[in-house]
Amino acid sequence: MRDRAGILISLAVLLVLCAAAPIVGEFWSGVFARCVTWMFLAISFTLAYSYANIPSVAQATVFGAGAYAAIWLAPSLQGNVALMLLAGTAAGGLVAAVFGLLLLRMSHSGAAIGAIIFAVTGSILGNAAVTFTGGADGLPLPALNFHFLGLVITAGPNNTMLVMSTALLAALLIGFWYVSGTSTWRIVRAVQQNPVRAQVLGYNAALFRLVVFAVAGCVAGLGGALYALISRHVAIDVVSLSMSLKSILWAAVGGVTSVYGGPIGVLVVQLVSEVLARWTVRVDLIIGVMLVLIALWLPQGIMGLLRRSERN
Amino acid sequence: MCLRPEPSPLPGRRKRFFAILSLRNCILEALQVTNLKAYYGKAQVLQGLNLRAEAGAVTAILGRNGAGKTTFLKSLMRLGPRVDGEIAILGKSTSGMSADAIARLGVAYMPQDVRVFARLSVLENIQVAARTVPNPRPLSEILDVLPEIEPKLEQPAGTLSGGQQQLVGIARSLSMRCRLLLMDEPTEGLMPRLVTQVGAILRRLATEGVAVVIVEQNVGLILEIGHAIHIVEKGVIKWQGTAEDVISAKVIDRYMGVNVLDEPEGKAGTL
Amino acid sequence: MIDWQTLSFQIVNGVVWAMFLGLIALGLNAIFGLLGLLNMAHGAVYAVGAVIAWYTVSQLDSFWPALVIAPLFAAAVSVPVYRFILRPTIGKDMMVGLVATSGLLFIISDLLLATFGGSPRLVPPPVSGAVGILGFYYPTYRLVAAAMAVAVLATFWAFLRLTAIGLWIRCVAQSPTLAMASGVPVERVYLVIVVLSAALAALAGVLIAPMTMVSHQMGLAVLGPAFIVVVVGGLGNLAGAVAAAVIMGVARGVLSVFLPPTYAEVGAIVMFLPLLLIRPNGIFGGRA
Amino acid sequence: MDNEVFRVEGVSKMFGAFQALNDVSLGVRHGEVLAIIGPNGAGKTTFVNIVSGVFGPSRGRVLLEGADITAFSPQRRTRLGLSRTFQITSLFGGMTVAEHMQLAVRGGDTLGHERAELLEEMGLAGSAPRPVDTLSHGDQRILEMAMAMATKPKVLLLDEPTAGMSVAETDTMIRLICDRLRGKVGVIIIEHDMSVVTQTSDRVTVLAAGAVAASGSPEAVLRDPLVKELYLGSAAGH
Amino acid sequence: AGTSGDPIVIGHQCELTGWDAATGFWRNKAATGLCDWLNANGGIAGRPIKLVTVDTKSDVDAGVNQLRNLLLEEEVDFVLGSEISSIAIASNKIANENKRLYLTMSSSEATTSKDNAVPYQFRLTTNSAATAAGAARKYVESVGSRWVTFFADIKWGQSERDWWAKGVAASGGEVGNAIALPVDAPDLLPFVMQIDRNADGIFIPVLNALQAIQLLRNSGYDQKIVLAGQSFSLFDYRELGEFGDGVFGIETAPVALNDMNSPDMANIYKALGIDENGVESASGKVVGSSMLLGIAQSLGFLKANVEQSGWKTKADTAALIKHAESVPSYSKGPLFPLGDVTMRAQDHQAFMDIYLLQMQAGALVKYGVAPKDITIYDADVDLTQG
Ligand SMILES: Nc1ncnc2c1ncn2[C@@H]1O[C@H](COP(=O)(O)OP(=O)(O)OP(=O)(O)O)[C@@H](O)[C@H]1O
Ligand SMILES: Nc1ncnc2c1ncn2[C@@H]1O[C@H](COP(=O)(O)OP(=O)(O)OP(=O)(O)O)[C@@H](O)[C@H]1O
Ligand SMILES: [Mg+2]
Ligand SMILES: [Mg+2]
Repeated sequence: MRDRAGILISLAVLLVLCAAAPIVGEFWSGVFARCVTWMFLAISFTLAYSYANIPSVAQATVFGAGAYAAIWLAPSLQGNVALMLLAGTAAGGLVAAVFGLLLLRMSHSGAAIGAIIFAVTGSILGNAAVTFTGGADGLPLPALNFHFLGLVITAGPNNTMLVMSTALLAALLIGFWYVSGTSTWRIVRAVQQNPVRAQVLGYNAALFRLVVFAVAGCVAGLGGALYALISRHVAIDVVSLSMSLKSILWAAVGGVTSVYGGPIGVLVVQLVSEVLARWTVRVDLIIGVMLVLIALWLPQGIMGLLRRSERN
Repeated sequence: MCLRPEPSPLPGRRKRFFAILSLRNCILEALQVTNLKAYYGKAQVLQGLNLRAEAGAVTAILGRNGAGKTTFLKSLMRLGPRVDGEIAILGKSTSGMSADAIARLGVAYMPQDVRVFARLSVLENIQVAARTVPNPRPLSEILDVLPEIEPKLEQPAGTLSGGQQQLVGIARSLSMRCRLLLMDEPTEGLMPRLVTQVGAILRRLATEGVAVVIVEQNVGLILEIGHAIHIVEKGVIKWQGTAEDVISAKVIDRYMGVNVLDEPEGKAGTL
Repeated sequence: MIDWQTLSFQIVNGVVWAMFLGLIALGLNAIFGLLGLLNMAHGAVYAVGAVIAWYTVSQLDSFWPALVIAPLFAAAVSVPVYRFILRPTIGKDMMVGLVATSGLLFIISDLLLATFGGSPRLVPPPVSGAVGILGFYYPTYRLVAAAMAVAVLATFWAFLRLTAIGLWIRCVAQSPTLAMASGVPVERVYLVIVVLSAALAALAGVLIAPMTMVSHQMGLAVLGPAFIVVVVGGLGNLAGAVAAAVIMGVARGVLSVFLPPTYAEVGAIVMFLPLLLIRPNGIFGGRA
Repeated sequence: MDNEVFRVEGVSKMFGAFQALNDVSLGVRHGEVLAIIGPNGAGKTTFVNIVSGVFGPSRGRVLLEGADITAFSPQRRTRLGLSRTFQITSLFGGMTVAEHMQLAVRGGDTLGHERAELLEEMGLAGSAPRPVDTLSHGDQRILEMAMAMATKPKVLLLDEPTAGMSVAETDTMIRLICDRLRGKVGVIIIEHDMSVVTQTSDRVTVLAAGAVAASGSPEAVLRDPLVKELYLGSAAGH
Repeated sequence: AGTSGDPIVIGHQCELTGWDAATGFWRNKAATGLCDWLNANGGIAGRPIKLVTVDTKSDVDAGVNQLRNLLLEEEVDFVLGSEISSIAIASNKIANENKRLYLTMSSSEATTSKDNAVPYQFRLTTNSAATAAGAARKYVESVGSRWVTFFADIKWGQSERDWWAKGVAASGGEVGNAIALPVDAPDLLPFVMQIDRNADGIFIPVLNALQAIQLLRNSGYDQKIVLAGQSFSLFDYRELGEFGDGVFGIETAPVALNDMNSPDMANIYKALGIDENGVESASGKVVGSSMLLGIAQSLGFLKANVEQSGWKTKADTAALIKHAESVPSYSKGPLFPLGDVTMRAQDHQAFMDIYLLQMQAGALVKYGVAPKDITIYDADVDLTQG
């Protein structure tokens, strides 16, 4: 069940981003870099929704956990980016594991609501606990000498960070591509389809779902840590429900049945908004129309288009 | 109880009786299907199927698994497959009609896959259908013929046993007081005693003037209650005739791949 | 030392506000339960209702016509929206509906900003004054509006009980195919529900307008609580949603007597987590 | 009773106030086929669900090879050699027949040829690459059976394996049970088709209203007047 | 007077949409109108001004991104910054890195204090600390000494609460209890009901102030109400109707011209199509005068410093800042219509008279003035050293 076209297209898109960055200038490469961090978030939602069977409306909260973890720990890690990313990943995985333990025991819609509760709670508390989170104003990334595997790097929306996060994303996607062809992944899909049946075949359905959800959390956490490094500022908005909804829209526009859809969804929505913003303030209106059209004509998202052309 | 039924068409006298009784019942030909083709995506499942069913008779359809029996009934209701061909129900062409409109023409359909509304109580399952027609069959009448469901009326249908759900499905179809009854394997999973009982119900419905179209695997039951028997293979009617013809022509042997009738303990033998 | 007066006020207010939340949840519930559609635009319709209330007051100098105008307007608009946007998403993955209704949310919110503007507005309560109950004074309008909400809820409940529609809604939600096979006019059920849901959301907007601030973004904040009570109460279960809303309102009030408001707010929501665990089908649904 | 691979003792199950099973005890020997028959709603599927761990009993114990597995999760039971099929087919939508078989043989592809053989024998070989939702009802049931067999069970619970199957497929099923299961593993088969019962089973237990009403050889049980009245109905006496 | 030469490009990071679109409306109107007016009146240093406005959508991510757009793509010379503190705090550092002058519109004192103050940022509008320091004294004097704060439980509300408490305490008053309003709470009544009825005055830094006032009055609270600084730009005061009578606000400018005695303001009103009562003819809305003043003074600051420091290109901005740090005050004039403005070099914060407004008989009128000297608080940074 490896989706060769999917991985090739998403890798090609990432490659194009990196190749284009030096040409299109600093602003756009910054835009790309931030988009790449959101791609982690979109992928994380797809994993949670399509493979752990948890419609997690709290992925941005997990993303935020990664971002805050990176910022909080940056001084004690002395700007070691690899460790910061690891911290973000671990924080995301941990938060997701805790959420997952509860969400797994709920019905499908129950889990969605459980996730909303987590997200709302996170944002109310995050807003109130200004000392820890900086509240709505947020926390800046401390000014440190950042280094990654011995290389000195500058945090911020620059080409280095773009290349680094793209490389990480590409590695993640290739890893996923590899895993999606293994027999273990077949079990994941089976559990997702019909957990009771899978159990009766001897598989621990709950465990599989929990692990997938925690991995999705790790992905979001990693994205969050990268976001912190690229934006150099994390505010509680990043943790908000509306950010989660955004990530769901990205995933859905790209195609929620394919992990490779997320990155494309992010790019399409964000770049269209970015370009539209130059012409009009009614960006939301146009994006709204675009979403409606996508729902009507590309119900499987952009990846569905690919699959359709493949079949013909 | 005789094993060999009388699969004779309705006697002329009774025909006239129904004609007098109600104008609506005067259409004898309840179902006329010509050159029916059905497709799932690109896969063609029905390859130009012709069939007619009369009011007052039990029209039975037999066939191996995957022959297209379910697809045929779904096509009649225009539920699921893409359909091509002529379908006239109670003298009316159904092209362009939606399934619910067809149902309200006086067609009751019991599907094979989803039989009940799982989270509705048994009573509600029956009422759902009853409330779509102007003149539903009263509950008491249904409980008279299917007393098994009475103690379960308030239970969510999804928690019933497989056989009980089957009965609820039958009860729901009955409640509509239809003129064309389409049943997809109504006795699947029923205990032998109930199989007989359901057979009797269907036969009684036929005598009341309903056109019964039944898809079955239980050959014995069909031989007992079927007036006209059709055998479907690979999406077309391969054979048709009466129950006597079935036995004399050894069609089961020929078309269904196994000889059941010679074997006293075969499927037919349970009846 | 518990301040009984505050406590009883909080409880009364929690119950009253729950009626409005219930009204909002009602349409959301029906659409979610029936079409499997997480209607993100529901809150926006509610905002439209409130905005219409404001315009009605400023143009006609009277609040009451809004109670008719807003639901009618929402109902009228919802018909083409259903035909061309919602209908095609039914039966597809939940995400498709989510994308479509999010699109609608963006469109409606942005149109509101473009026409109504970004400044919040006030609708003065059409009934002023306060009534003394249990030792405190309570705004009369809230009681009047709550009574109206209860009347609407009861009417809707009766409508569902007494007509076949109620039964049909529940059966269509479970299997549209079997419902059609049973002769249920599925398309019409869908349309009726979408129209009613929009009308009720707009009505809720009108009723709540004098108690809150009318702004182009007011619909966003109600979505979360509304979804929570819908699911906790049980999909397709009207009484459950109202009950969950009451629980939430009362819990928030009671907790706020003992905790700082922010923690009371959090507590009132987090409290539902265990409920979702032991009663996955809602308060009145089956146990796990 | 010494070589019983499987036994339940005093199992009861309440659904609210409704007693679906009442103190049921029975066992299966290695290689034996035990048929459970009984009226609709007698509690047969409930029994299978309790045995396979889908839900727990209100009272009683489930023993596999003498070990108490009452508290074990379904997956653990399967791993220990207790497999089942579902009365209402329960498959993984969107996945192919071949994938289903791969899932059923846990832990890799070593059993490749055996699996192919099984599919061949069950007439599903040609359908291997097809998504299961495009299979006909009968084929889906055969697949259920094939999957259960592929888990290499010591005890196999078949819940109405021939329901909805045509006579030819029923025949295949009977042959499968007789040739591949009987004498090799312990089988509990739930059936309403008496021809299947008489052709496959060594012993028959009748469950009525949640309790064991009769037990014995197929011939004896089917001749039992109580069984005739409750279950077979008037048509039985031919 | 005409203009000639290359235009000076001014970027405007503005809340055109999103939750803060209400104030964004006025900043956008002011920036557009005043740039046109400047262009018609000789521009800056004789050069025309080109205004590039971007929409932050009231969202940090989008706002920061749009700032980068202004800096990197549009290559603007100066930036009029966002009003939202989170956007402003994240943006000023980026502007600083890019060595572009950022005139913040945020009224959060944090923007110019220790961790956030940067050399390339100036603030030509007042902030919470200054308004609280100035206004609290006035209100304690005229209203009473017992206060209650009803605040939004977010960063902004919390800091308003703290500054108010400080200001009240400094003036011999006391803030009894402070009621937190959780974010997004739809119904304010339960929180309003917790307010102590024995207080003399209620200070309300909440975003839904309209609703809060209506509920307070409906629930029989007849205390004096003071809105947080610049709240009257968030909504049209006339919405309050009779509920509004007596409500106080703290602004940097009154609304009606006859409260200002400023021909310069009259000119600005005229240029923007606003009548003497502060109502914009085109939309019928009441002007957000503090927003307008903030933009005007920022442009005035630019004009003065560009012209005085001989600024030609971006490369001269550092010199412009050095120069600006040497200018202690800007005197009343076309773009400083309400009076002299003091610029504190240490934190680049301007101080100006604070107008205490009150709604009386359906109009928003001047109640008093807190002269700029009493609004000055201690700076905790010194940018002139860096
Ligand atoms: N949704 C579908 N998509 C593709 N093919 C399908 C679909 N449903 C059924 N088929 C195929 O159509 C053929 C006919 O199926 P159908 O269900 O009509 O058979 P049937 O005669 O009812 O069999 P059974 O006795 O097992 O119920 C089968 O080959 C089946 O695989
Ligand atoms: N969740 C439940 N709640 C209430 N009653 C239930 C529940 N599940 C099953 N029952 C009842 O328990 C009884 C036994 O059901 P079960 O499915 O075990 O019957 P069965 O013997 O398998 O019948 P069949 O032959 O029809 O499949 C039935 O009367 C059924 O209504
Ligand atoms: Mg079939
Ligand atoms: Mg059963």
